[in-house]
Amino acid sequence: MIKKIWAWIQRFSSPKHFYAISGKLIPWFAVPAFLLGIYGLYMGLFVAPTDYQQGESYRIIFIHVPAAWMSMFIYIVMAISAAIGLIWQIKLADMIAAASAPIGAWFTFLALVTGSLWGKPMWGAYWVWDARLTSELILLFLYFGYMALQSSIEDQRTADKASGLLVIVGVVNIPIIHYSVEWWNTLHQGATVAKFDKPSMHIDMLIPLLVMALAAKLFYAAIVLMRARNEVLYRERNRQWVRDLVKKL
Amino acid sequence: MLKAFSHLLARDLRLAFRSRHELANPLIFFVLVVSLFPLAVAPSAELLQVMAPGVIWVSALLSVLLSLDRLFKQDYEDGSLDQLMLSPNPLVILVLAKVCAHWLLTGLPLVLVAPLLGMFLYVPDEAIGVLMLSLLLGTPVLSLVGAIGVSLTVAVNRGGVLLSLIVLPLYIPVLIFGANAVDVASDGLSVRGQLLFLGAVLALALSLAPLATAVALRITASR
Amino acid sequence: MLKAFSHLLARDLRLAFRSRHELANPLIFFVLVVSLFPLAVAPSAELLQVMAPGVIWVSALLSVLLSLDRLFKQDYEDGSLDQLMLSPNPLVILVLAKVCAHWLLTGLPLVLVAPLLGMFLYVPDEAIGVLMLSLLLGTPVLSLVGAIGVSLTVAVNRGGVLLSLIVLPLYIPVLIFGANAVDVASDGLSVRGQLLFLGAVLALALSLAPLATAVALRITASR
Amino acid sequence: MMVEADSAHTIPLLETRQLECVRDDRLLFSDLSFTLTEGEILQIEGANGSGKTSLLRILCGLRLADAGQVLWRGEEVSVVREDYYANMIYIGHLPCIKGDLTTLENIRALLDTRSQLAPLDEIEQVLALVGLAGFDDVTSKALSSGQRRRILLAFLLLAKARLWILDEPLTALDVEGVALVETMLLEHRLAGGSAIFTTHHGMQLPCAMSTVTLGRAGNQPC
Amino acid sequence: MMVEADSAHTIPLLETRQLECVRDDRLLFSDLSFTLTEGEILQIEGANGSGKTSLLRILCGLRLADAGQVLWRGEEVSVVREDYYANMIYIGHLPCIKGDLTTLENIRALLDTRSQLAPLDEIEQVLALVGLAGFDDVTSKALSSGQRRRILLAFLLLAKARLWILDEPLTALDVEGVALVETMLLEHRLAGGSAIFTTHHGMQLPCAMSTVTLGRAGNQPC
Amino acid sequence: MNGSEFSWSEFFHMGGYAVFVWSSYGLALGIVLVNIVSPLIERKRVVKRVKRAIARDRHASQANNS
Ligand code: HEM
Ligand SMILES: Nc1ncnc2c1ncn2[C@@H]1O[C@H](COP(=O)(O)OP(=O)(O)OP(=O)(O)O)[C@@H](O)[C@H]1O
Ligand SMILES: Nc1ncnc2c1ncn2[C@@H]1O[C@H](COP(=O)(O)OP(=O)(O)OP(=O)(O)O)[C@@H](O)[C@H]1O
Ligand SMILES: [Mg+2]
Ligand SMILES: [Mg+2]
Repeated sequence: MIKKIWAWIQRFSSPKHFYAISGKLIPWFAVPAFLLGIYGLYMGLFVAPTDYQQGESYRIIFIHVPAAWMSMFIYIVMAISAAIGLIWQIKLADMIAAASAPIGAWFTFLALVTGSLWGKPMWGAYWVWDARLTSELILLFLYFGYMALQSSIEDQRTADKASGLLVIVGVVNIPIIHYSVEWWNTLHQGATVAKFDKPSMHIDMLIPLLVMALAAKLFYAAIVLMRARNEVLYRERNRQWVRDLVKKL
Repeated sequence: MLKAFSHLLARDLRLAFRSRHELANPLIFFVLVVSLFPLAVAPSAELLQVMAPGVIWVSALLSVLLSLDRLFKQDYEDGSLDQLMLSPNPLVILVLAKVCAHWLLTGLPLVLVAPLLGMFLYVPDEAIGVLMLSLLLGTPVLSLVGAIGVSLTVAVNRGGVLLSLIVLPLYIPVLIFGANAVDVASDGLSVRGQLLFLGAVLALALSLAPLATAVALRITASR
Repeated sequence: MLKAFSHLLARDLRLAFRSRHELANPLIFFVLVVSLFPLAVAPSAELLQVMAPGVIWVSALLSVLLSLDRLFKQDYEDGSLDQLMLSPNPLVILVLAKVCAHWLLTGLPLVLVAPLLGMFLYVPDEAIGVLMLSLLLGTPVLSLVGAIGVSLTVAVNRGGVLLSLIVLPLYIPVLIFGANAVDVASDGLSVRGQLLFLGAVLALALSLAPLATAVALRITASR
Repeated sequence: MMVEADSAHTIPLLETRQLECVRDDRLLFSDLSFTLTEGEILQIEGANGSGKTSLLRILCGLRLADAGQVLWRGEEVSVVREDYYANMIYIGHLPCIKGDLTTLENIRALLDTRSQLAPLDEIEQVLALVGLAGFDDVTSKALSSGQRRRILLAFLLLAKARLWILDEPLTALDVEGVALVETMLLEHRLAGGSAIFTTHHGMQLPCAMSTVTLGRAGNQPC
Repeated sequence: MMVEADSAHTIPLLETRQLECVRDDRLLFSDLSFTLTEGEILQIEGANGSGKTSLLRILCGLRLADAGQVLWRGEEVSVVREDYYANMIYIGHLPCIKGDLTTLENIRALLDTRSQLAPLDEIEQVLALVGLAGFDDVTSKALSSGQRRRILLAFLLLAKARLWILDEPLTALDVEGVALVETMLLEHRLAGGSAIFTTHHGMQLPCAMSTVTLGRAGNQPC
Repeated sequence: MNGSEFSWSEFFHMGGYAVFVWSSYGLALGIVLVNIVSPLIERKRVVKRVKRAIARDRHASQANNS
């Protein structure tokens, strides 16, 4: 039984097979992502009520929070696929990790900038040295480190394994981002600016937020498949099937 | 196995003592960087006192970072690392020996000289002990985690700054808790929490980092 | 001669652009180190603002220092430096080309990113211009003076910290005047004096440092 | 010797099966299978860039083959790593020498990585043999390129491993040094040891020697 | 050729007078005087550690002799440095190769230091000659040790210097590579060039060749 | 918005936070577009490289045969 599953995994994860299947899968992620995105934007911008404390500025939440969630989610996906690549030597997993990094970095960047833009009206400063903000910045650097290591090691196999190990080690940062708000408070009494007082969120706010978060996940799925397909083409460039395929393009 | 450990440790120490200036260097760098700050900011006692824990900790971190190169780089370039990897002894033990040597040569001197610098920067007497203790718990973590970074970048030439990009983010929790402990101690409050955290991180690093380093070495040093 | 200069400059730039991440590295190091400080000290706006000029200048200095290695070390180790010294062109010109390349790759990016970091650390808007100007005048001096240091230590292996020991003291005047200029500008006062001083130091370094470097290279690289 | 008796069941010391190595899109070799028995000396031949160094590093387990296996006494090398490494010694292109340590300390350090001890007089004896008598307390950075290689020869003799894997052991050696290596190989073989080596400079061994020849690099896109 | 006519007044291309070299308290050589005329090929012989590398570096002006002079066309090398360096090329033990640059860029960079330009097709031609055809856009760190040495041979040919100073030019080269270096030296000589080289591996030149032999190192305490 | 009638100018004004809100949304849109476009460009580049490799290999094998 286990052998069968293993054989199935091996077959599915063969680059050639993946390339064929992913081509068909992409629209199934892209189209719902687009529709949900439109719906979420509509709900968020037109339907959701004005916040009684923050006024209209809170509408940044529909960008900021999904982006922040994605920045962490993608990192975890990378770590898991890197682990799979390291342990079971599945090349596809390494390619997924490599393809995810730029997307994750972009989302992290987006979370940072939208957070800053939200911070100015809320806290009166674009940037404060709060733990969550800082650890998010560190996350951006972890992404950069991964990409830098990946590109500075010539041999592809070595690069994958080495940078994979790095992501796995860097996972310690994720709980820090998540729990930092509490830890920081216990450390610096009174010094905290970021105390998100969240009166149980209005359902009209919550729905667009969740819709946008889902749209972001689907968007990521579509893009990561596109990127992984490029990786496959490049890395398997000496295989006959890629050559046959490219000749037709 | 214990013998392999102690022999390698001895070799690294001997190598360091052979060029004696080299030995003092991380220490001197530490002292120099710390003393840059009073020069660069207006040197008022209160300001320095507030800055002190941060400055000392950042400088310690940088001087460990700068000395990381000597962990594996040279061994990689001259082929000694190949011989280590071809040793019948477990690579983890050998890695641990090298990290130990590194800490004895860089971390420990920093711990010992920190009180002096603390006094220079007006750290209150009751916080000096905590300063030393936090460094004593923190610097081994810096060496251990740094070893992972070095082993990942050992095959990259001119990897100096790549190394810091990889390693600094991982150092930050140690930095925050270490500096904070001193800060809080200066205000006369209890620092049990911070020190426990540092201790826990040390235990974690001690058990996992050598493994990760050994794995990384086998990956990257294949040329 | 001009051709020799530009060719070498082009080679060094090409070499750097070949590994593109390498290019961004001193910059990232700079940003990382600057952002270590707010983590290590209690992050209050007033405190950070007072520390900012010092922190930014010290970090700039350290990131130039760390990147100095790439000036001659690699060339020494792979023998290219021998070929440079056997060039029919005056060594001074070649040294100048290498230093130029180094500044373009490390100093200039720092100057360009400094305003952003200044804002992070609450440097007042009117002082941001002075911050950039002081770095623009100061960082070339760091590269030029650093070159002397590197050429003296090029034959010493694991000279990383020895280098900083030699070079940091020479950097201190630049650091003091650079940081002070920003500090004074934050208070809204005139900084003509400081900037003139930095300019004079730059002129001096530009005319003497390449000579000293060339002489040092002929001495140390004899093996 | 006893094993020879029923040679049908002899397990070779080292065996490769369908090894393949790809570097940078170029297939260096594939389907490379050979065996090495005790007392056998094997030369890897091939032009510059044909993949000799890569092959030796794969044999050592320092590099992963792109396909195929390396077996030590019939078992996968990665499985019996400790036993393999205790009986094998590899000397590559690189010096493995610390310029700051003396000749003696360098040898001791190299032996230490193998957890081997050697009494001082034995080391002295071997140093004299490789032509480094009197250089035992000279720091190695003050040695010429050939003298540094001779330290490795001393290490090789002192380590007493069963299998030698040598990548261009003649590099930088003078005529006398070449003769020394030849003698060393012969005596090693007489003592039942095996060796795999590469060299571009005709080594004259008055004994049976197998060869494996690698093709010219870059010709076969894979 | 014209100079040959009144050879009494011929100024040798390179001349050494009473050179002496001491390293680490050991006198490597002293009172070493020889001359090199145009079209002459000179081999420096000597065992490992006898001081060949040190001598060559002194000849280049990369190292100061402990006593004595090196003259280029009758004038002290340090005085006529520019003229000397424009006509001389030195290739030592070290690669001088940047792993991050391609073969072509490496050659260009090396030529640039001499302010020499070479058209692309000439470079391609020379690359083909030294057996690197098709490797021109491969980054050098992906080359084998012998291939890297061949880049230097290409540089040597392209630089068209009058005097070649080569420290073990055969290192890492295969048989074919050795033959290549021999041909290069012969043709260089036919074109009126001179060369000084060291090697431990018998180089067979079918032409007149002078030799300078250095004594065994470490024998003479000074 | 609920109840009171909808006005576009008020909508774009975002209660005085227009700069912050709209630059956030704008940046998000920009990043989404970059993420869509860059894999497409990358794909073109990869295909071109593979085609070049195919051409080079055909060249090489012809040279070998002749
Ligand atoms: C540069 C500035 C900012 C950064 C880097 C940032 C980062 C993050 C991150 C990483 C999260 C996800 C945390 C998690 O799921 O564990 C998050 C969530 C959130 N952020 Fe921000 N943020 C910033 C500014 C702001 C501001 C100014 C506000 C509003 C005043 C804000 C409100 C929120 C809210 C409401 C959440 C969702 C909370 C939750 O999931 O528990 N953020 N932010
Ligand atoms: N950096 C150094 N410091 C002190 N002594 C040195 C140094 N380098 C070499 N020597 C000594 O100088 C002597 C000659 O070295 P050199 O490298 O010139 O020899 P060589 O003839 O080129 O030998 P080989 O054939 O091994 O290359 C050696 O005996 C060595 O001990
Ligand atoms: N780091 C690397 N990355 C990619 N390719 C490499 C690398 N090192 C070597 N190669 C390629 O692998 C091939 C074999 O190299 P290797 O060093 O194994 O050759 P070799 O037979 O030892 O040659 P030599 O006789 O010159 O030492 C070469 O063609 C080279 O181009
Ligand atoms: Mg080789
Ligand atoms: Mg020599």
